[in-house]
Amino acid sequence: MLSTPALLLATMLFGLGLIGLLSRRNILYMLLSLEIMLNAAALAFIAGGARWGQVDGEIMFLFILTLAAAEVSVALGIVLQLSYRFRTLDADAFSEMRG
Amino acid sequence: MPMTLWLLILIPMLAAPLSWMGQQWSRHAARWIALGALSLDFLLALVLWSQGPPGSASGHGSWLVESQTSWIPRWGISLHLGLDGLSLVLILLTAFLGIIAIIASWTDIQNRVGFFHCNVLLALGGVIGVFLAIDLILFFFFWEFMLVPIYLLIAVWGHANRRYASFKFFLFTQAGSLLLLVAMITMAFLHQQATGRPSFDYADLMGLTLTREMAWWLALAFFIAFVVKLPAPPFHTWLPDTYTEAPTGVSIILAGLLAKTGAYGLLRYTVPMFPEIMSEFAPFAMGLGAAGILYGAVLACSQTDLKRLIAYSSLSHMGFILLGAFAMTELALQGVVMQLVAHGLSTGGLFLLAGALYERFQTRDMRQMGGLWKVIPRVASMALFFACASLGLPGLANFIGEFLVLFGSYSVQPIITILASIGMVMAAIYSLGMMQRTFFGQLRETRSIPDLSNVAFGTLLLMAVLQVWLGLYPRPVLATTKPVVDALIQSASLPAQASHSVPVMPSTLFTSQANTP
Amino acid sequence: MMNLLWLIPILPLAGFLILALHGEHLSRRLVAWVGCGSVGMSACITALVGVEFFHGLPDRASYQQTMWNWIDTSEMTVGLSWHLDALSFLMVAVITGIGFLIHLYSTEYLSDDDGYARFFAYMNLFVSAMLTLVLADNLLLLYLGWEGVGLCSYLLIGFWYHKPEYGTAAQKAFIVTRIGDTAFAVGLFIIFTQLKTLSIQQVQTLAVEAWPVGSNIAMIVAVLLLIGAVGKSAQLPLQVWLPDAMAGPTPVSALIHAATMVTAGVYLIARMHDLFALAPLVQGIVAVVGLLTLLLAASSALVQHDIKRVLAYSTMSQIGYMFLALGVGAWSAALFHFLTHSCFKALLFLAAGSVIHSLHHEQDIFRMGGLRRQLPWTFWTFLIGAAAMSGVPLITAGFYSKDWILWSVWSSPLSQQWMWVGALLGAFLTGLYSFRLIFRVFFGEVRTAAHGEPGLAMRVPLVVLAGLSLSVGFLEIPHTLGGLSLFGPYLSQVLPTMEVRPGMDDSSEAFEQIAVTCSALLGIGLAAFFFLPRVSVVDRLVGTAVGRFFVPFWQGGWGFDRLYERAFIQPWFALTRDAGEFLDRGYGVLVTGAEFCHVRLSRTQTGHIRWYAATIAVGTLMLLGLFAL
Amino acid sequence: METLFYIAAAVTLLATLRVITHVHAVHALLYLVVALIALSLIFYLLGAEFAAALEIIIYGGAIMVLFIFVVMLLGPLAVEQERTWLTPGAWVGPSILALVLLGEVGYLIVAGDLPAISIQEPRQKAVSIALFGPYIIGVELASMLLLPGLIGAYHLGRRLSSEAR
Repeated sequence: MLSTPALLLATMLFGLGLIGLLSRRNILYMLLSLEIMLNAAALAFIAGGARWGQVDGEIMFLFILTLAAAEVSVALGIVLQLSYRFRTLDADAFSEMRG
Repeated sequence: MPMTLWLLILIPMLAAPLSWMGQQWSRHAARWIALGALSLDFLLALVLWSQGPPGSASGHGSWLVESQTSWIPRWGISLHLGLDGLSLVLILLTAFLGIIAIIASWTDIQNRVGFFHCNVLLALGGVIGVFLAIDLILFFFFWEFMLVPIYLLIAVWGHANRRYASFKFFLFTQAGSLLLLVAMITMAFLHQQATGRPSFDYADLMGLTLTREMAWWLALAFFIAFVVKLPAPPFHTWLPDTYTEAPTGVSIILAGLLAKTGAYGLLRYTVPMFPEIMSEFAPFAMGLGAAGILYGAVLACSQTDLKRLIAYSSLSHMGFILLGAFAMTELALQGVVMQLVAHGLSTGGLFLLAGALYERFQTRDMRQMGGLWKVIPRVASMALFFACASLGLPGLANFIGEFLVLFGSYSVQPIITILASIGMVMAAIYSLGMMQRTFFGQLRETRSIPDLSNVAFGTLLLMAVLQVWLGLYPRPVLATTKPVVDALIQSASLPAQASHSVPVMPSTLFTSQANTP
Repeated sequence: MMNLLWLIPILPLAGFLILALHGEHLSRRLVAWVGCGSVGMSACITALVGVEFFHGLPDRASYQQTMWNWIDTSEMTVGLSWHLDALSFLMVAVITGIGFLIHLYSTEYLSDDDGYARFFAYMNLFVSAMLTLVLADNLLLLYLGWEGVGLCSYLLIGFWYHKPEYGTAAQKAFIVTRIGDTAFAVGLFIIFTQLKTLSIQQVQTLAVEAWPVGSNIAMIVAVLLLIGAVGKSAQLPLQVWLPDAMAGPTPVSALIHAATMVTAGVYLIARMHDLFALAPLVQGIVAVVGLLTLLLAASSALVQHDIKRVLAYSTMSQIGYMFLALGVGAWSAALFHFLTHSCFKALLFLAAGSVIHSLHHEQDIFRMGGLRRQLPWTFWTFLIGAAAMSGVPLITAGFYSKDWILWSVWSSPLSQQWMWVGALLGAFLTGLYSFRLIFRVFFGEVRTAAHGEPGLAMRVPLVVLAGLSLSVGFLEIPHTLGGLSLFGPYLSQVLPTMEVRPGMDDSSEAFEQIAVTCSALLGIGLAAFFFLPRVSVVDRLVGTAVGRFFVPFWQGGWGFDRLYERAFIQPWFALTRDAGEFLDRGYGVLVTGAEFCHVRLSRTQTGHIRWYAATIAVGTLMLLGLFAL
Repeated sequence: METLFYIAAAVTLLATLRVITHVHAVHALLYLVVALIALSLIFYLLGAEFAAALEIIIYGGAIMVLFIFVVMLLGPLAVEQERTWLTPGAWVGPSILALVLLGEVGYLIVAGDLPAISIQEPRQKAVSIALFGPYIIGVELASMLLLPGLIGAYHLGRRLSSEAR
């Protein structure tokens, strides 16, 4: 069965995404890393679905897809706003919400 | 017939957005809509009052009118409303004081009129819901529902220090609500433990058997949650700020109605649900009541701000309610109900007058007033009347309430009752001090100031007539609530249906789900 | 006729309602008509009821009428019910009769006052409340009247509200009496808890059955009722409010603070006589309180400057006599003195009012003098009043009533000899201060010019009351002087007759009467010696060391005001001044704590998105670690 | 078949690694597209052929196109990178990885050893039935999520244009 290596792959992808998210300062890259992590999660679901022969994994994938679509559209809008206002994509430059 | 109960709640709630929209049509449309809705409610309640057989003896769970619809059956939650004498009297009071509050706001509120009345109607709808709901979750829904509009009413239309006051109000009442929620859910779980079916229904939970320790904690939570709203020391510190900073109409609602929801909760839930605990707890609660009477009176004497004085006097009056509710004698409980109504009328009248003075002088500081009887005799004479009501002059409704409470409490706790009676002297000191500083003495004002308008005067006169009527002929109220009072006493005298036979251990509270059908 | 009883208290109430709601729009004439008319009609109905009452006297000692059930619960049923018997009829007659005369007097006395309608409204309300008090069938209704008259007293003392000190006096009166009222209320709680009823008749019968003589419960209840009575009747130690209460218009002082309200305490004790009989110790306290007040007030009256304060202290003193009589069990004598006192004290106040009226509100007797010729009507009526108060023998009513009291004190098994001596001293002092007033005000040189005698509306009440002050005494003539006893038998339907101590015969009664007569005449004579000559002997007396100590002491009413100021009022003000919300400070600690945490925790909110992401990751790792472990 | 999986997994990992390490946005995006395509192959191998198709169409197509648009809109910020975009070296990495994938797909088609076919067509039907059966609330929630996404994107984008003017 492929599910175990698939789950391993998902973990690795997720880790890579996390590394990207934490290490990159460019907000665009952070979004890309998020996409990677979402995909990793989706892969885990698909693998799980395949392992048990259930359709739920695929359905979860569909939901993740929808989520990603919504997330990306809003997030990219925010990125545009930020770049317009601050003239930079450096995530560390935005700290307006500091407590 | 059961639908009328929903109508009572829905009329103000549905009129609320209407009155918001009404603002666009004309300045007064919002006010008229609100007034119409509340009058309709009042009439409806009157009809119920005239139909209901108040004399018929009824225990708990037998209501004059009842309406039950399934809502979330899996968790034992239903849309369950019930009307008995107590809630009927309080609903009448709610609609009446609501009308008064809207009249009081007629000239007072000039900005965002529609939104104001929308909030008032929502809050009153919530209050009526609280008085009607006998499913705990539904009760909690209304309990929380009324808070938000009230918060907005204070925060948007209040006086200078409104933000502080509204926050304080919200935090205190929310903390109380939290306790209530936890206790309710615990009870529902315990019900599931005992019968295999969770239930939030009043009648079901009444019959619940509890271990002593568990019952203590639950009773304490129910007690504190309602006492915060009542309020009594040491949970009262939100009261003076809130009452003072709120606009006139809202002060009337706060003192006249919101405080009553606390008292209603004590009478409806705390006392009958935990009769054994409450009988042990009674001396403490009555002591708290007496402390509230004295503490409020002493502080009322030291105020220079007119509304603050009234607020503390209100605290003092609420002490009688606590005192009476835990005395658990027929007289004391009858007195509590009477005091609920009477305090609504007297404090409402005083707040109305304080509002009238503020409108004329832009101040609530009594040091800047004096000798006003000469310029505004109508305000002054009405203030005299309500000051007398507030100090418990016989022949007025407050007297009946306070004296019945004291008569009823004396046989249970003589010392505490005597201490509470000292509050009568203090009431005289602060009431007359208020009259002296405001209306008697040297006149400072030289401008000519308009006296009360005919509408305002008529309103106050109506309240005064009600005070006298109930003070000399309290039978309508007493007879309506008699079955409720009888049932309360019965529940207190029966030691909770042989409670210790099947104890539910608290340790198994959150674990076992196995016996779910 | 009897069923018109309810109209007696209701008519003045109706008058009050008309005047209070619509008084400002009525003409003065109409106001006067309504104000006097309502009380007058009450008086007429009282007369009608009286006729029937006396007709049915032998078989029907009382009459009950219930308007409706006031409080109606299964535990407590209290009706708005009237109860007419000999005692209450006496009170009603005095209240409506003298009340009407004083109302009539007021129509002229206050004719140029702004608050004309307000005044009559309050007065009508007072009469209504007072009638409720005396006609009440149960203690709760009595309490209604009790508080009602207190309120009216407050309102009328502070009638001229623009003067702050009047307002203070009014508040003082209300609050001090309220202290008594509260004790009274607690007494009611105990009575109800013990006996399950508040009806006066039932309470008395049940108390006699349930409580043995001298039992603790009876004593406690009696003491509490006594405190209530003491507050209302301005007796020790709650007497301080009455002299200040003279701030009100003079008719008010006449009606409320002389004739009617201040005697409510006497009425209460007489009403509850069975209860007091169960507590002999408390009854003794009643006598002692009366005696002390009598002496305190009489000595204070000697040195006052304000004509009305003199009369106020004299009122306290005379009520002291009544308490003394009650204390020794001479119930009827106390009420007889109440009757005569109402007449002559109302007369004295009204005559004093007439003086004040003609002198443009001058009340200091040291600025008066020689008014005898300028105000003959006033002089003669005042003289009759003063004579009656001093107890000038044979012709005045005061003599008969005071003599009866002193004889009772002399002969009662409950009294002690020193009480009688004290009372005798009081009689002497009464003569002294009464005629000090007469000689200061009406004799000597003219100091302030009067602007003429009052009109008819003021003169008629003066004359009628003067006639009564001379004549009512003949209702009860001691048998040493002929023996006509109407009053005693009349009241004996309600109140027990006093038993005379063994060994009392006519000769001792005659001796006692001569002693009383002599002491009164001695007082009058001394007054003439002191105050009639131009160069006063008194000034020299006052100048001595003894005088320098006693005069200020007496002027301040034996220093009670100062004592209370120090002991209660200043601590109270200190308490209320500093009474911040100390409970709120407890919540302040919570708030400070929350702020402390807020400042520190909000540092974690760096605003950097990568920081948040990292903390989420770390949190997740920790959770996973937890599961792994 | 397992070999195919491991190759695709290696491609995915390599491409992902490049995504997070690359300095140029467009390059990174290209690598991400490759990674997504590789992932869709893995989905296919796991028997979720519908998911694989969606992965390419929506993820690799629609979402990545959005990214590209944004990078283009961010022009001024990316202008100094523009020149380096077009260097042929940039294409080498993604191209190689893509070719590997192409080879795999070609092998799958040629070899005819298609695991998805063995899992018969009712699978898709089952997904649909489950989706609109027990998961109907999830579908509703997803639609509710998409609506604010739409509004948010519209709002944020419009503000930019109006302010830019």
